[in-house]
Amino acid sequence: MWAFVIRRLIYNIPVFLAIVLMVMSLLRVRDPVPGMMGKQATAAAIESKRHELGLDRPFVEQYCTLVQQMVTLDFSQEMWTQPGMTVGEQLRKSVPISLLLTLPALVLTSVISLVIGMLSAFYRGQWLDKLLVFLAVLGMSVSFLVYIIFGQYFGSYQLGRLLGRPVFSIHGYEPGWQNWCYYMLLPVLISVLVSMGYNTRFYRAVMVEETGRDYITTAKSKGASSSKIMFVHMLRNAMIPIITRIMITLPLLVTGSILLERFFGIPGMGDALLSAISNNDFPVIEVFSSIFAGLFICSILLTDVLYAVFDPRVRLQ
Amino acid sequence: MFGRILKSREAKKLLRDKLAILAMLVIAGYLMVALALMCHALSLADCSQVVGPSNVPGLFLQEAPERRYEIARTSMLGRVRRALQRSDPAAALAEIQLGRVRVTDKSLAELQAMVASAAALQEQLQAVESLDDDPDALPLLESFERQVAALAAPLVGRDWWWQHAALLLGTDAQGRSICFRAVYSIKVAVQIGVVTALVSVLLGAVLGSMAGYFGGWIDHLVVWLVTTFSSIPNLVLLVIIAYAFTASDSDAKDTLLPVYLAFCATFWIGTCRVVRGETMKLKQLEYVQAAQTAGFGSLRILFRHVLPNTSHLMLINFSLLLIGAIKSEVILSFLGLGVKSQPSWGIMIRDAGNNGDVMTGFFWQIGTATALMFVLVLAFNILSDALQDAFDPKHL
Amino acid sequence: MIMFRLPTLGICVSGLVLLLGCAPPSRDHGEKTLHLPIVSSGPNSLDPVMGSSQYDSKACSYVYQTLLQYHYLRRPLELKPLLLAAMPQVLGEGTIYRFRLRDDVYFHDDPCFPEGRGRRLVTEDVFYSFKRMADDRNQPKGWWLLKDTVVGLDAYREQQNNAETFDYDAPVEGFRRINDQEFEIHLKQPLYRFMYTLAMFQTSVVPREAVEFYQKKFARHPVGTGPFLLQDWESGSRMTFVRNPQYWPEYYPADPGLREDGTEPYPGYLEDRRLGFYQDADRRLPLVDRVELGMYVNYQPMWLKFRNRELDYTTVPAENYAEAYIKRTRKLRQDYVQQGIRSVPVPLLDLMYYGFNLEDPDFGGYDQQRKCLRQAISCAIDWEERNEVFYNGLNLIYDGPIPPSLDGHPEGHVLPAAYRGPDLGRARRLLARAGYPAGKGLPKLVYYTGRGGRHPEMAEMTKRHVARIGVQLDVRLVDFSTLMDAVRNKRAPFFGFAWGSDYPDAENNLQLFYGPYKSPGSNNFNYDRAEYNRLYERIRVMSPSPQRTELYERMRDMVVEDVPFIGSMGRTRNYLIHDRLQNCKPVEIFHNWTKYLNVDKRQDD
Amino acid sequence: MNSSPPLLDVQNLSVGFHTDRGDVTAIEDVSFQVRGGEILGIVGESGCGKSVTSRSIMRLLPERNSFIGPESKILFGGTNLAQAAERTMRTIRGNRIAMIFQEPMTALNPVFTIGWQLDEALKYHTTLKKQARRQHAMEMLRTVEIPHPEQRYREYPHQLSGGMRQRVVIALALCCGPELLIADEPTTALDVTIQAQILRLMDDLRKKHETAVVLITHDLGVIAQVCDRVIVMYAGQIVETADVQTLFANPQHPYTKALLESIPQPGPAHHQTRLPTIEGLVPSLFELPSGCRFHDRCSYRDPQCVAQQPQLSEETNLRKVRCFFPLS
Repeated sequence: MWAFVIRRLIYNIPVFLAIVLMVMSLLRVRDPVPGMMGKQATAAAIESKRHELGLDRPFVEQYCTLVQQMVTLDFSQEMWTQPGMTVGEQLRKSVPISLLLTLPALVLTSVISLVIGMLSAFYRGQWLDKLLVFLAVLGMSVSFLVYIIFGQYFGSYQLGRLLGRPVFSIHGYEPGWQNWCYYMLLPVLISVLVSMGYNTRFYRAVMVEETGRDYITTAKSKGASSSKIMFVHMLRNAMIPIITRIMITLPLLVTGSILLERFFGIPGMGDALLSAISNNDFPVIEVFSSIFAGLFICSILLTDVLYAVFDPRVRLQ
Repeated sequence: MFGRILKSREAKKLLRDKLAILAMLVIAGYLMVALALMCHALSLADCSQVVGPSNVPGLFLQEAPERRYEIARTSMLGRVRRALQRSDPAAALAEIQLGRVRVTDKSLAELQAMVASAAALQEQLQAVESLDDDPDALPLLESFERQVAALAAPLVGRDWWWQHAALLLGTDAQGRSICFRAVYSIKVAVQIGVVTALVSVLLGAVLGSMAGYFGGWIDHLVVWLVTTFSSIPNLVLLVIIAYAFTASDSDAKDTLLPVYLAFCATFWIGTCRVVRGETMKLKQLEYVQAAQTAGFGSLRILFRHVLPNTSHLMLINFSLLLIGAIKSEVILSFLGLGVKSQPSWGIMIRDAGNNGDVMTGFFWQIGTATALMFVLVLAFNILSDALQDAFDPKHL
Repeated sequence: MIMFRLPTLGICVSGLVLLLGCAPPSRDHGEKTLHLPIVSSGPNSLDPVMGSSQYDSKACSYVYQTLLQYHYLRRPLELKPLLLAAMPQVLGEGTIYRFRLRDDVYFHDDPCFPEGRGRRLVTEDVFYSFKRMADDRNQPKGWWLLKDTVVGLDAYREQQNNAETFDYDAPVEGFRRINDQEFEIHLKQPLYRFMYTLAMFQTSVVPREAVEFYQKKFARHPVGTGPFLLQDWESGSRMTFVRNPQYWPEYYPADPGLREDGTEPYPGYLEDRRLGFYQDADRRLPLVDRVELGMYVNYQPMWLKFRNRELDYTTVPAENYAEAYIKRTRKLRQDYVQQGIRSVPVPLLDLMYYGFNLEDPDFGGYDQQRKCLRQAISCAIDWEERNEVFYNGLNLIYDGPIPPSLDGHPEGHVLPAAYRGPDLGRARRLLARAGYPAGKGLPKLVYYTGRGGRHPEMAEMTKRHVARIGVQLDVRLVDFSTLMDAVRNKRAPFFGFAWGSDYPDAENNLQLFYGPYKSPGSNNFNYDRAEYNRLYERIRVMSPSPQRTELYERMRDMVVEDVPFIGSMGRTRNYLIHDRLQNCKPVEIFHNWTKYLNVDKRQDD
Repeated sequence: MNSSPPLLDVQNLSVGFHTDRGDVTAIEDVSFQVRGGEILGIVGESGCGKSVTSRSIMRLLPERNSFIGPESKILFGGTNLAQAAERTMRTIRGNRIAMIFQEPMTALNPVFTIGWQLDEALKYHTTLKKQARRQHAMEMLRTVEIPHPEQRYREYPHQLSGGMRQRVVIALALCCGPELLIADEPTTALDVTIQAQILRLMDDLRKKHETAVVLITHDLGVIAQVCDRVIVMYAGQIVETADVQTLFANPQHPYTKALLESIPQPGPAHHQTRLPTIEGLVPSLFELPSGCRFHDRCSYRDPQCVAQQPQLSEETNLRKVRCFFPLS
């Protein structure tokens, strides 16, 4: 297996290099320096700034430097818009916060929509199934933005007024486990709600696919109960599409949280990235997207490894 | 190709699904509207024209007295009054136009008198503590409204219809017609959706089928591209591309190009993957191998035999990508990177969010945009479901 | 069915538990805590020389202090000493300023000092802080404040920036040390605005030890003399400040009492008394233990939090005006009043305008034809509608570049000679005189404006306004950096901007049209008239007087006639204040007033 | 033959399906009995309702789109399986009635080991301890003649050959010692050599355990090899039933006769002539012909056959035929 992992990692090196290249060249389309310098800057000051930021060096050289930094996991570059703060510090601050938002969202989404998907598959063709599918399609057809705007208004503001005490934070974030519920639960729920439609339908389809298989009949003829069949036989068999799904949802969750973090004032990765983009903070954009990409590559790799764990037929080579 | 599709078993299956038919009708309706808009049935100017006071509720609903006062004050009275103070009042009066409503055709002196008496009423109203809580002030308010209304020339014929259509769903904070803007957004949405979905599907299908058919280094290259592009989270890539191409000065003009670019760059991946898989399956089939042994050129086989047989996948992906494009447009526009100087649903939702419409309980703008988008996306969702069902051999 | 009961039940129960378990964390721990908002993503740096925006100013004012400050309660604004023992003595016909520092001011305790104990403030610190503004390596945004002001400083800057290292020990001719507490600054000319400069946060005093100890990190490790210490900073979302336990003895302004003749010592004194602004008179500052400064990019959350009593005050976004106020009477709604919310309108020294690039081949220039063209466009712009639609009609529209309450502001806000719109008839005539009847033959006017906030909507309105006389506007919505870039490179023929006065003197606005300050300087219009430049050089060195006001008016009228800009609109910012917050008299020109604020713990739920 | 009460007594079994195009009846009025130790063969072309019959005995048809007629009875040891609660069915399935499926490749769950799958059945129906269950399962594997059971026990289905897998399926079916074994085309998917082995194995096991077997197949050769009694089904109905020798010697229904004729016979005599086939196709359940369901393919057709439906004759208990003009 290790040989497989290493081979895959080597295979992904050009992918990673290309991503860094792509992000970098996209960022070099325009010059960020004059905007950063404020109203009174002189041309000479702009030039010296450009020199200080290393933007006047040849592109290849900049590229090599960045790749070298990424490979050595050296995040000590200074942020452009937050003097005195390195990209690494920003990462250390925002990554755990993002994870606190996205991981519970991922777990909740997967569990809930899997259960609903199974329920729907089990009652396939009956009113419950039709209702659930209909709701899922309805849910999918509303913009994410609308969920957030209304979620914040009704979920935190109106609900708080209704109960006479704040239930969910409207905006802001405070570290600490005891505060998680107050600050994170609502964004997590919104995120769950948004991705529920897609996931439910997907899991339903997966489960429906499995219900038609012969081994189900075998299991039934052995005297297995429906729940045993559902949760032991079918679930285990459906694991591959489910894992794939969850892994594919991972980066989606990161991006989904951009808007959530922005709206709810949660200083996570998405928020940091968005501010970096609007402030031309290139080091942050470059490092963050490279890290996203790296994570994605790893998650794909992990998917393959998990396949082998869950399906004895899959052999890593 | 389409004729064959129509006669196929799948098409028949699809046509049996009443919901799918309904969805197709809805989509066709939207497309017709978009087409009509491209033929300038409703111009951009109509959408940016002030047709009434700001935040007027739709369906001609009556508001609370305070709001009624505000609507009456800002609609005609203020404009006429200011016009009368200008260097050339007659000319200034002639300029006033609220949608199709113009100032009534009276002499300057008469108008002055009318404004004066309305102003007197306004002063009386001004003295009332709260119009909402004071029922005695209502008659006063009503006569004020009447006087203000008298400043406008009555509408007849087409103008009447036009003005009522404009006010059907109320106005936004600038007093522009929500109805017109939302309808105009259909064009933008359809344009973005169709262009990006079409380009992405074609790009994805061509690359995918080539990769699947030829294998070898082409396959490696395409797979590598796919991995590369899918390794950056969708929205991040979207934002970076839109950002890079939006504000570079030469492209800063009003163009959807950055949006197209950003969407196409991220959307082709899914189609490519699916088509590649399907092509690899098709390649093993007898008829393709027969064509190969018959000595047909590779490209000919690819484009005549393989690609058309992935058309169902392309169709399904097309409708899925269309949904994706429409929904992503909203998010990009919200972030200020999407559509610029045209109305779009994203812009409307953004405006509603920025303007605090939601907080003040004025849901007409966000509601209209969401509803129109919802119906279109729902229709596409149902259609793509139906398509998937129809092309699923296991389905009864 | 049974099979699903367990998981579903589990989810329901855990959901309920979570929901009930949700409680806002209590952070106050019996301390007096302020919860204040900033309507932006906040400052990027807490190094005062790097700052320029009012948000930088707000944040820096907690930690750093300037030599002078404004009197908190008195209006019109009045300067008074902060780090100084007394107001500076002005000698030598206004060119020599003599200062004496307080001898009880200590820097924050910080590891950068020996044994971590804050050192006493001395003369060298002031000179060092001023010299930092000359050091290009610090990317100072406030150099223009000292440029061409102090004897020898410009030459020092030139010399040191070109040298290998910037030598802070090298002497500057204009900085004369007398002893640890006393010094003089010699100016090239008797610049009246120098006093205001000393109250601007860019000139805050920083200790050299901290800068050298933290180097680049200094931007995030502020060490100053201010009433608060930075405890925690989540970029873009929150800053927490705590009381500086070693804060030097500064006291809340004393109650002056009525004058002997029974009149107010300053306008609004009785109102201030009524509002209880003097109940903490003479108390040691600061009055609270903690300040939580939240940053809000979107209005909705800030507004909702204020409504939930989670913020002590908020500014009222124009969009929410109608929710809080009855627009008709401009009074706060009854339910707000009953909740003890107080409304304070704060007029800003504000100039919102459209600017032309006078070096543009089509729209620039000073000949009659071009002037008519710009005048025509000016007459087409409907400020009233913009005010009504975007600002609930609360803003003040005035002619000329001088904001209200300053010398040179026109009476009744109106200048008969101004080309104030909407006056379409006049606009069309002017356009015809410019040689473009109904806009025929006129190239598209390219308009640069910001992309954020409601700028896109405003741009659409502008487009509509000028379209009425046949001028085609080509709107370019760009981000701020591109906007700055386009203006500075003279690429933007027409652009939308706002200028907030740095200090309450019209000189600050008039310098915007001074020829030598052309792009990339502050003169974005590239307006360059010999006559105007001569007048500006004269008023620079004048102190307030009727003669100066007369010159202001002459300059103003020149600008109005040439139309390098179309203006103006001054904003009013409405503050809503919960009654638990005491001593709050909001003001926008200076920002160090958090130290005066107090909270009523009894009302603190 | 035997006067003891039958183990399984199916009376008037009708099963239908709900489909998009309305309800259809898949089998109609099927009655038969199985006694202990007996092998009953059910034969017919594909789509004639053999599998539906077997699955409705086990109640394995999907409940949401199938239904059993109200007058149907499936009596098994005194219980009417047609009406039994799902709970009751679970105690019977795998325990007292077991089933062997056609596709050994897919009938086993691919993600669990052979051992796990055997163990699962034992877990449901016995109170044996873990170690004992393992012993028993190993025993079963040995019984179905799987070499190296220790190793196979730990392996996954995909590591086994088709024949091996079918043996595992049989072991699975037999491991709880069922009274009735339903084998639905157990050998169709296998090579001829393996087929013979499997059939021999089943026959041995039946003798050893006294198990009754219902063997469903379309292969008359298989029937001839192992069955005691045969039911011939056509389009959802029983058309003929007899003991195996009688049927092969003297088919009475034209369909049975046609079926028998279509078996290739070894020997040089037949080399020249073409093998007879039955004209036409099995009718679709949606478009059943009027009268006798076989009439449009029958070479002995009579107007009566078109007009009227023949009933199953009540000749003796052991021999019945559904034809107006039975052959003799």
